[in-house]
Amino acid sequence: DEFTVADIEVEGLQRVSAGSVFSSFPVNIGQQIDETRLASAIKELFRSGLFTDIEVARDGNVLIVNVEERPSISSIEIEGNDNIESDMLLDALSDAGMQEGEVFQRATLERLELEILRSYIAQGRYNARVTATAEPQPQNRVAIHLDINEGSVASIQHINIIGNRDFSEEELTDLFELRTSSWWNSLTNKDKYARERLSGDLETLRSYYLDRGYLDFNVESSQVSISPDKQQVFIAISINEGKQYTISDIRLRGDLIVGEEELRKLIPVEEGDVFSRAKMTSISESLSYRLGREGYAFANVDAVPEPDGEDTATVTFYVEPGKRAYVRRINFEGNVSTKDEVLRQEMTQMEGGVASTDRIEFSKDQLDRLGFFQTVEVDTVPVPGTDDLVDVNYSVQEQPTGSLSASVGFSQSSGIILGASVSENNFFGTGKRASFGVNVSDSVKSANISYTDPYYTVDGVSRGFSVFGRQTDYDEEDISSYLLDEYGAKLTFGYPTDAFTRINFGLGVTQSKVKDGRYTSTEVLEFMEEEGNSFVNYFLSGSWRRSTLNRGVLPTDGYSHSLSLDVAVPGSDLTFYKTSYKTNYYFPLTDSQRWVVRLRGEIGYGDGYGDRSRMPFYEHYYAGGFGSVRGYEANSLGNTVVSNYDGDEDPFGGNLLTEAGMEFIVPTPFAGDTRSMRTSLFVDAGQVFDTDSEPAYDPDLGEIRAAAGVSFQWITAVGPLAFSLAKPLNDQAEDDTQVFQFSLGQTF
Amino acid sequence: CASQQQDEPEVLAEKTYYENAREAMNSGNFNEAEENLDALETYYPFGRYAEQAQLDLIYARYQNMDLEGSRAAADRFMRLNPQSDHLDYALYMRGLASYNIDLGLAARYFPIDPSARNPGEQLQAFRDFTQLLNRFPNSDYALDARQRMIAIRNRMAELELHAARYYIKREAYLAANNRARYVVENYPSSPAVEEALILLADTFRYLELPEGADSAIATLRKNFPHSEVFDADGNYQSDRLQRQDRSLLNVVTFGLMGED
Amino acid sequence: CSSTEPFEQPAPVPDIRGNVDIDDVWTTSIGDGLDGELLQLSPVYAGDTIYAVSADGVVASVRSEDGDMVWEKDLDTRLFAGPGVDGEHLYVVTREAELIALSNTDGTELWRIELPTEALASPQSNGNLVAVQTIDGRMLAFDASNGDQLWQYEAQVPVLTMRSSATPLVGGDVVIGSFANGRVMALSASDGQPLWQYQVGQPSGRTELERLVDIGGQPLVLDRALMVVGYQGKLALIEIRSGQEIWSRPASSLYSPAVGDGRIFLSAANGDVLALRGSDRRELWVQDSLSWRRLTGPAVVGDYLVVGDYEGYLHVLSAEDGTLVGQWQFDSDGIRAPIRVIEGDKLLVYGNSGDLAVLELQPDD
Amino acid sequence: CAFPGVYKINVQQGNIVTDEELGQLSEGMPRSQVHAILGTPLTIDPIDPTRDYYVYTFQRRGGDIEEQRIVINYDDDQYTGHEAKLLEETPAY
Repeated sequence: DEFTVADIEVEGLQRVSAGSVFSSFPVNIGQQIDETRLASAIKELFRSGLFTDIEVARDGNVLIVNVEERPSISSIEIEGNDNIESDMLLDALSDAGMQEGEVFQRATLERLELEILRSYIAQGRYNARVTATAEPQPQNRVAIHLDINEGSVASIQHINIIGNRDFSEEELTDLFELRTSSWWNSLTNKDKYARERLSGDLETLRSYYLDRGYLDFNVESSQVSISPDKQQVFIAISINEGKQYTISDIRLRGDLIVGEEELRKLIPVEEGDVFSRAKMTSISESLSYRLGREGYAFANVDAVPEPDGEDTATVTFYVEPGKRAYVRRINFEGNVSTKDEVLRQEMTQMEGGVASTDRIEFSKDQLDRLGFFQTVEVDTVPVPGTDDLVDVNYSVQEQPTGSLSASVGFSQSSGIILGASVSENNFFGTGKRASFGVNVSDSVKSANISYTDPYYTVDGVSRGFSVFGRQTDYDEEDISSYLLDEYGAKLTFGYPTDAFTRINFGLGVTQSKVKDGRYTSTEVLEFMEEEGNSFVNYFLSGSWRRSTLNRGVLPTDGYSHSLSLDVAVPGSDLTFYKTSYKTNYYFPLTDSQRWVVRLRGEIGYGDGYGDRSRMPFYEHYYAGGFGSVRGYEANSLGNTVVSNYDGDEDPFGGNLLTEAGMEFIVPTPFAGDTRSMRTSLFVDAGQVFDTDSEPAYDPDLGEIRAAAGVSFQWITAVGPLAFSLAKPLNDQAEDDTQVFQFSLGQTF
Repeated sequence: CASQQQDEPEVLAEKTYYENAREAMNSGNFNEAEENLDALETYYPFGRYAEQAQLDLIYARYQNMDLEGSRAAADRFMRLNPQSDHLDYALYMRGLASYNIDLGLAARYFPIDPSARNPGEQLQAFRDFTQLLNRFPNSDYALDARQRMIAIRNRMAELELHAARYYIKREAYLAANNRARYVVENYPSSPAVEEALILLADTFRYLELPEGADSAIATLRKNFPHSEVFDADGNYQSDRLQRQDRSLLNVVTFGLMGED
Repeated sequence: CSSTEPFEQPAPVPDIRGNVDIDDVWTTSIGDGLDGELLQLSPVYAGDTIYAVSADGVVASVRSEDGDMVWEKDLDTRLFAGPGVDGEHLYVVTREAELIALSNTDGTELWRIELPTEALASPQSNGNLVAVQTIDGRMLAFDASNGDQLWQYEAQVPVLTMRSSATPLVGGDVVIGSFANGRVMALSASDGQPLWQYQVGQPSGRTELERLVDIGGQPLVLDRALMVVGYQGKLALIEIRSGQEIWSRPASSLYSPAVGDGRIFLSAANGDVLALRGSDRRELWVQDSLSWRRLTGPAVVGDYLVVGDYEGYLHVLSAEDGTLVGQWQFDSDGIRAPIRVIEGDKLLVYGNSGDLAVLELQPDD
Repeated sequence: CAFPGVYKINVQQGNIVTDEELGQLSEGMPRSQVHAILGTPLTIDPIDPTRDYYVYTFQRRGGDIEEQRIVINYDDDQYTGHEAKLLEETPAY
């Protein structure tokens, strides 16, 4: 019997708002409804999942909807779980909609019991038990209680490989992730059986054989059996090795684009070599990479071995270049403070040009070499609706690129020391380098400002200047005791001569004034008698730098050489020159590049020319301390001079610097795979000599000081932070050693 | 094993938390406000003040510069109160939080042109405001939301121009042409269109596609008659593509000597 | 709160006021016994000689009467299954899955062939056909004289199975195998074609563990019928000719049942020893004080019942009411090989440490 | 600027279209098939739908920019003919 609905009343609501009832109850006021429409409306309301029971009654033309809300979850308690953390379980619960405050559904509870049980089985905990109960609570709420008994884990008693003739069982089981039970294996849970790990190991076994020419290798069966007390698991793997194949012929099929002769150069194997799937895959990759350079970004090369003799096989590389691809847009993501142009100017791949895979890859390395980004990822994405256009998306994660240091100190000899310096390699995200520093104390006043624009022209011609002034009393920095005031300015330029090499040159003028003080040593006094105390020198400097380091900050691969020459040109008061050669080599030991060996070396030599026989002492090289030989005080190595006043010895440096170091870089413990930290074990060695010293100069290699230790570096927002603990190896009595050293703001 | 009885902090009445929060909000002490609102959430999740508390939490966190927290609070509010009539406020606040999340410290105090950098979370802000305008066209936050959307879109258009100008410097004129055309096609009402049309015209001319150039100039003349590229008698003069070729001397002496 | 330690905890050894002593007739030892690979290698009684092997490769033949060594040979290879004995030969299977036939008079090797994978059940031979069942559900038959393969039958078994496999039965023209998929199958000895099959256990449950239905014990031959029992399955009597079920009742055991004057005895997987009336399989008594002590199958001697456990205790129960009447720790390494009743009233026991003995019960009333 | 020996990269723009590919075009061919053979045109003239421009430019080491232009004419979206001024070689990098 039909009737028009005058009004709708809803009863039994506690938590759910009336609005949500109306929005899912398809009946409104003034509407004609009958039994069947009412029933379907109720069914609709049920589907909202909010209610356990719905009754509809009629009072005249008023529809009374009496609902009983599904209980909501008041609390979730989990007990007995050690191997799966509670919050992982809680996440699983919340994903399935079981969260405090949410609606409770019995069906999801059972499904969850099964899911948790299955994750335990995956961990090899076969006899685990999971029971979930829901206790009703006041105000129509329910407390969920998950009672878990994880049972014990079946540990592997033996892995028995049957049918292995050419390789020993140890050799094969060593490849496996699963290991037989032993105390050290149980520490790493390696001896716990889990089905995924077994299938992973079988796959490793297959590729081990395929990489050694066993084309017909096959795993006949892998049977797992468990002891009645479910504590021990036995694995039996029966394999059929088949014959070891060698290559009888190599063929190239398909559209080779750059010609067979060019591609053959990239195939290092020849007839008679043992077939290896790994080598074939890497050859295919290098072939398609070569085609990628011609724009065939979608190229695909498959190596297909066909047995053609007793134990020989021909390998055919099927080359499908696909269509030549063009880049529509290059997009950058994540450069929230670095300007778009700073990234785009590193791109050798152009928009609207042929997509060349190695240019796209090279551009990614260039972004890494800037040192502005912790991570750089590149992704070539086809443009929907076209079959030959791609967008190249670089996503970067910015990292601090500057260092900020301010120091307030006090020392008896020079009173209050105030110092502040700001240097930023990516000045306000413009890619330009700028630094500004000032240092004021009773005896030392210095200021410097420098600015370099690495991309004055679009091809990377750089231009920069620096101005500095310093009035110092060297007492502070523990260098031989005399006063040196210096003022100067420098212009620097540089440009690339190829993808990895740059030439820089600069011209500058420096006015230096040496003043003696109470502590001045005899050598300084002699120098001042000979040369006077105030000099104006005009400098011409040049350097050649080649670097393939893969990252600007904390590199892990590649090498760098730099050769530099600074000459005080004729017309300067003191005509001298300083030349130095510096090199760095990084050898990553693993693909993840978290274990790396670094070698570094530096040689510096300075001398006078024309009517000067020596270089001025204040331009001497020094060694010791951070960035040189750790474990010895800063600048303390080399011969010393005696101050006339109190007779203590001060380092005097020298005109010949030799320095070398070896570092073994290891993953930073507990820090995961972060790229802004570095821990390494190192050996440093170095010394400065004075070739013009009065007693006949005899360079005694024994003089070279060395130290070994461990260092930790961290790129922070305030600047690169570094600690090192070093043990001097051959220090003499008079050396000033320093086991713990710390530096802020100096990357090396 | 005995069920551990942690010492529950002494729980206040629902009303007191709410009043403390309200007072703190009015006096601008948003930290205290946030604490009270959090307490209200945990102890009285379904109390009378639940909805209002969740709403105030969004604002308190925004004022405390905890933009991530403010966004999360807005999401939570929208999930728990699908039918509330303050939804437009929550959506607006969510957009506002995303709008300011990436403004670094420097950008606030130094003259940095944000448009040359990636918009970052402002794209999310754009999506939030679009949702707001679609669902609540006459909400009283709609006007401000629309203004911010225009600002975001203009900024994205400016970014395209930065890329186009770089490609001109790089002498990759086809890339510059495509970037300029992208602006004209996707951001027709942004101020960047004027410069885009000029670049479009110059690059079409360079690529010897006169029709493309003429149509760009025609559109320019129609929309920006007083553009500085039109000389006195209306002819189109532009020097965007002039190649820079400074002499060595000029570069070394910072432009003092040698011809520019 | 819930108990966290595994709930299948073996019960402690019950102390009893036994009145039955267990005396040993003779004891000897075979190599290092069965090491930690959960092997059974149960010895074979062949009338006046007993053949036994150890996991480290020692094969021995001793005199049943006094245990003196007839001959002993060290194959110097790890053994996984055996010994199987027929008229002239003795068969073992090595860890590397090689079936070796030795002469049972002096142990010289006659032939040796490779099996596809591990085998735990002892090879069985009827003199001209040797049947070997591998753990991945294959039954292979070889010519006893030279080891040529005659045929092979492959059953589908689950990936996870129990570490025990029932010894096949080889008759004149039929080979009966019990597989890890819970099926007993009769194969024609001539070509290995299946004649009939009987499903003992039906895999059910949510996890691989709950779905285990292996058959661990060798079916018991009772003139024209076979009594079989499976893990988490049934105890059933089926006709040898057709595999038709005569009767069955739910049961779960990894060892063969035993029968004695109208009664059926069973050591269940959970450590209970129970007796059923033969006529209607009604439960007569249950001895549950040895729960989870991983008991061997029961051996019926007179009106007593003997089972071994994982700590090497021999427990004597009264067949009448199941009360524990005797107890002796025979081999602290445990007893896993089924206990054989020989010469009517003597027990052949082979401990895990390699102790081999013939014992007899001395009721002192 | 004029530093001696500054390393400049080659700048390539536009579609590489060879004489052989042009040879495959035939009267009445739909525009989509022309694009399948020559590739998607990278320069789009928004106004004139009756033409496709396949422009290719190459600047070697910052020197002068060589250009190759091909105009494909369509009548109601069907290929009618083309004008082409081809360079001898059109390198990709």
